Amino acid sequence: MSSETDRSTGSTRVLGDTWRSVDDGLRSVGNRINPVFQPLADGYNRLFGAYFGEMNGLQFLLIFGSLLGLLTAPFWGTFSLIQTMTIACIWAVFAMSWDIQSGYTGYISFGHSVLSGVAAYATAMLVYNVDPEMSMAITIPLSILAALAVGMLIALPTLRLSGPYFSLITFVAVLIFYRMIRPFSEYTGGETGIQTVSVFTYDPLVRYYYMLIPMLVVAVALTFVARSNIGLVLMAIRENESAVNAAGLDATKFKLWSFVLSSIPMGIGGVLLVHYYGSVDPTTFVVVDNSIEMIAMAVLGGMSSILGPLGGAFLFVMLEDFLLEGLPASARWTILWTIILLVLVFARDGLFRKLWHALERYGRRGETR
Amino acid sequence: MTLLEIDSVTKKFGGLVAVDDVSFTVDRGEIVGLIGPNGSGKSTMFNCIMSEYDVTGGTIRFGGEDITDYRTHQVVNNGLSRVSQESNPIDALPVGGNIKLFTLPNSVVSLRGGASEEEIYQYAARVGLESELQELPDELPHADVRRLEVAKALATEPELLLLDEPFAGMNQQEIRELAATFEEFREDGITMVIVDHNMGGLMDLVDRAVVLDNGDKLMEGPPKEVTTDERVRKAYLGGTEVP
Amino acid sequence: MSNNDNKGAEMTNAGKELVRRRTFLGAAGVGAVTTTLAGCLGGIAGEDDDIFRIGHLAPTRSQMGLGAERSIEIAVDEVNDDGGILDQEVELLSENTEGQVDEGTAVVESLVQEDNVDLLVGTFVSEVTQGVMDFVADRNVPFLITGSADPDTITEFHGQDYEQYKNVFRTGPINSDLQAEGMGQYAEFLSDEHGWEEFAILADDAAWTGPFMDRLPDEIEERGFDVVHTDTMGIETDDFTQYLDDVDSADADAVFRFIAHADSAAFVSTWQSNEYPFAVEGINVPGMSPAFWDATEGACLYETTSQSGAGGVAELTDQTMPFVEEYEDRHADEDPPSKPMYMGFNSYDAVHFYREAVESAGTADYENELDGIVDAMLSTEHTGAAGDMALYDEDSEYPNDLQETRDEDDYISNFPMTQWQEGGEVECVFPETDATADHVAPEWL
Amino acid sequence: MLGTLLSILILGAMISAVYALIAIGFTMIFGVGGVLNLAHGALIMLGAFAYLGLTSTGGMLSLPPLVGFVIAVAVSAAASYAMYAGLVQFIEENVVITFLATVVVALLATELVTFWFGTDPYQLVPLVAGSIHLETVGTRVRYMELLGFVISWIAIGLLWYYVTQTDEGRSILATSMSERGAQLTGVDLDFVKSRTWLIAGAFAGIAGVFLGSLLSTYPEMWLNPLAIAFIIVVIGGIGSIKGSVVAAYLIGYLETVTIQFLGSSFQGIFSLVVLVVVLLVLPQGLYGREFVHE
Repeated sequence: MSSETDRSTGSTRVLGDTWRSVDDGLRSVGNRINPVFQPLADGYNRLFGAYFGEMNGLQFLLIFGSLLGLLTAPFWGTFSLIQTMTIACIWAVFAMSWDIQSGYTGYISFGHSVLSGVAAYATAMLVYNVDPEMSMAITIPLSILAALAVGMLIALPTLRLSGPYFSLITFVAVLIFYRMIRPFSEYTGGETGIQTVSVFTYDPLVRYYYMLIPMLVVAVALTFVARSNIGLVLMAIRENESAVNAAGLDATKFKLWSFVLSSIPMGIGGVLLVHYYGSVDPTTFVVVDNSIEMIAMAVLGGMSSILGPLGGAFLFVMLEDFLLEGLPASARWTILWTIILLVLVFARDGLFRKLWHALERYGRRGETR
Repeated sequence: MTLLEIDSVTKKFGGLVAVDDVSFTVDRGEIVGLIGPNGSGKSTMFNCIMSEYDVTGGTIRFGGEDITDYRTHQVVNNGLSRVSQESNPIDALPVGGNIKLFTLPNSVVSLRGGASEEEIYQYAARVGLESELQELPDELPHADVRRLEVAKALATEPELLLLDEPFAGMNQQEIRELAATFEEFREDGITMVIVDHNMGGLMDLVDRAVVLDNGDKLMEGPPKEVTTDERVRKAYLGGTEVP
Repeated sequence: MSNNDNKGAEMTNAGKELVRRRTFLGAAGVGAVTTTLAGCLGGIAGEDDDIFRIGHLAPTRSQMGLGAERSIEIAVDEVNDDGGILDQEVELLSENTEGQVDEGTAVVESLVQEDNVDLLVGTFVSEVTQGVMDFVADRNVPFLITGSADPDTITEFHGQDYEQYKNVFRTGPINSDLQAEGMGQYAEFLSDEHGWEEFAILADDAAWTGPFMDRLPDEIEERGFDVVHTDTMGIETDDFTQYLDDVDSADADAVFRFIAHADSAAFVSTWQSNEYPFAVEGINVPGMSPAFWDATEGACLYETTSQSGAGGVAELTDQTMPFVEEYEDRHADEDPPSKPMYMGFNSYDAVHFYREAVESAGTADYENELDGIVDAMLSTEHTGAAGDMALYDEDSEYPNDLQETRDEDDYISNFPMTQWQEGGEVECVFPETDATADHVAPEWL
Repeated sequence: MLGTLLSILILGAMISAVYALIAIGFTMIFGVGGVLNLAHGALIMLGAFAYLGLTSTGGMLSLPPLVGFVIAVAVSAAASYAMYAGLVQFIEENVVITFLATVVVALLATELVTFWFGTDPYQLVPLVAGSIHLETVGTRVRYMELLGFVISWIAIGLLWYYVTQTDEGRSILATSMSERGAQLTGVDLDFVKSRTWLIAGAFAGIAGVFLGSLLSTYPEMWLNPLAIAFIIVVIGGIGSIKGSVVAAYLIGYLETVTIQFLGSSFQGIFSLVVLVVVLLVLPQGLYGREFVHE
């Protein structure tokens, strides 16, 4: 350990120089690419800038390049990449939904897997207990509504609690939900769950788009909200809740609203997940690990930025199921958690926010601006 | 015409009585000083008016309306705003954004409401911050941060402004400028209550002063009367502060 | 002490490389795009080369799963040494399900759709098994269950729609309904041996123990003994004193406990250090591990569990010992388990069983000749390492499920009982035809 | 019936003392630093596995249990201190980040232990073997349980003496009342925090060895105790040592009674419901204001 530290201090200067030359190199590349896309970015900014924020050419390239990549993935990706990305889409929905509530308001919820779990269980239990032939046109809205209702049930009593208590009680909400599944196994299927839910499709190509499209819709909708006054107020609640009240804004109402904004897409994600697997069970859908993974994804990408958690989710799932796939499970998770810890300590704004700001820097012309 | 009426307000913390049966009124257009030594209950009184604390007893009326049980944001939307002792801007937002937050409508579906850039410029201009709109709060000098607090309060379009130690930490020059700003506010029709434990500078500005000591109202009257009053002198001398 | 690194993983990855390099549309896509329009994805097997691929599914972080993975490697090597399956070389793709539905589903999909496996073997946890059933049934890939014993896996699927699930078989272990009957017979044996007549039952509050809770009391009582106490133990339970006190106050001679979660070590150590005056019998999944003696510091002395393969200590058939010895040779100095464990026996047997079946059917082309394969499966009789194997047919109560074997006393013999005895030895104690030692009552009784 | 009640009383008393130990460590760290330390659970596991590695008869060292116990406690205490000195003190100004970092550390530790020891459970060599059969009550008490009870109470007693009777300890208490106030009166905050993390770690180590012996030892063994510690701490009032002890017994008995009378499938639910009720009616917990002076 110590020798490593010595070496790193000894080489700090060298590293600094290397970094500076890399930085310069990137800047010159950025300066060359940025103008190419700047006209497109300008066009975008004129049309949508007011609603989603403005961007420079490089940022435009990142966003629309990624979008293009996502939409065309089946034409260039391998099978397992697509499979991984399909799952990543669902997790991205969760991470973004978590973010609009916890990331923005700073009230860290450990209970979001309850919301997706409730939606999934609502679908499965309707099919299992009420009518096996019930149409998705009925089960899907009802399930999202169930997530919303439970979201309110959690939010109403807890949001007046201060931060740590809020986190603890949302954590407890997961435990309660998890532990209630067993005593009521007649309806919930107990720990083996319910397998009678239909899947959207087994065709991996079609299924990919089934997950991708709702994810993009959620991303656009939440970005739109986050870039509006609502996002501003939610962020202000995190920074200084009493200032929000002093501004004549009902912080409690806004916190509650953030739960609404979060519960609905969580419900959508839960429905996607249940029709992905065609089954529910407590370990896949409810356990607190799921909530923690959502948080990890948001942290990785950058909390309170919506698109950060989206990127974080893809990075996280990609690392877990694709890039580190060959490693034994505990080594894989060790690496993943180490990365998350490093991001928390050294890049707490998240990797994608860092990237975003870097693109902004590299897009600028030399020292002149 | 009475704008704010404090009627027998009492606030206890456990066994400690911070404000004890205090009554006074503020008329429309007035500037009232709320003075007293440290710990005399001035800030507690402000907190009670703004509903940061629930009162233990008594009533607070504003424009004839009983606002005692209102929550903070309701009090604000009723036309009361407060500049608190500590500056607490949101560091992630520039000055303009900090002001904008205070102009937003209290509605969860209003996505694009709030003041226009022009209006925000105006609020900033009234306290002399118009050229710092893009700055982040932690890059500003102390006096500008205090000005930002005033601009924020102003942005809620208050009828009555509660100013808690607005001059704290400022030099003479800055105090004079800020006092002039307050005079302008008065001309714009804003009523003000100013808390300060330092009587000196305040007395030129206020029409009337209410003196608190140890949670009790000691007296009220025009500045000249207050500064010469024996009880007031004793309260200050008995405490740690000298006027 | 890591139990993760092993040759199997390397082999698996090398095998996969071949297929994985193709892009998504290249591998599944041409089929996918065209058949998307038709609304269902047709098969993509059969297009491939001369390699017979087997996908194995197990939670390989646990000893049970690792033992199974090592065991099927042995089976595949043996088959390859003997000319492969239908003259095709066999390649094993071993995947870790983590015992979780999400992992299980993901690996099954890529095995079927990307790697085009010709056979699936494994799954230990019932949720995982049932979670992948619909997909596997949809794709018609033959699937041999070797780990989970829940009868619902057959009755709730094949029982409802045989045609849909006919490609799914369980070649081991016998399902828990049958295991419950075997346990009743074991009670009779205990009574003969020690004169015990009053039994208690404690079970995990979990689906897999359902058949025991439902059937075992009747099995015991119709043999003329008493069930003096039954209770379920919460899955969150970690302190067993109360449960054991209750058994004690009911004056039971022995308790049948059915326990699979990690805290079973605490159960046995509480029992042993308090010297409760009754024997501990039944099923203890962690107790099947050869390392359980060390892990419990010997507290498991006298406890029993039933398991396919009898822990590899008894010569159940002439296949048993060669397999166990091969396993021990290969993994002598490696991480536990030092013996195959029950899923290992079943996964090993599954490969040989399937080979025998398809060779008699003359085809492994499940795309076009599934019925032929199913018929061959149902008529195959095979001597495996864990016992003689044959499957129930379509019209029986448990279609496609492994039949129990019975000895001359009519005792079910392919789910034998083992006991931890003095010095940390595992001995097979029941049925007597296979026993390697007498059942020993705790010395404090 | 009387026997059942007595056995509930006895069994509940034993294990609750150990849970109190966990809760106290958790609550002290929150008290002095405002840190919700979710890695506290990992220290329990660490204590148990350190003891396992040092004393297991099949292991390399096979130290005498008592020696192993002392070293295991020291290891937990050191790890706890390292957590503070190596990580928490650099990020503690941001509550959310710290909170999340401790979660990640806990998960990381679990994976590392899994990597070395696997997921299967171990049983520890008991410090003292054997048990007492209380025939009239109809239960048995293992000497280990008795020892756990005694040692836990000794530890709690020593802590109580330390924070109320010694200057050093009083500075911890003062800090948990008001960090600013303590600083003004010349308390060395860094010292106080290091000391608190050390004590909390040692307590977790003790609890780990006893839980690992009485229950079982596996990488995720800390999840339930931590959840119980949460409940205890919230009911007792975050930051209150007295609250933790009282709530530990409350929850301990509640759990025992639930299993006895409602059956095991409701285990763990009833205490959660009580927790929710307490939070809604009494958000500060039973003794939450003990240290708070308005």
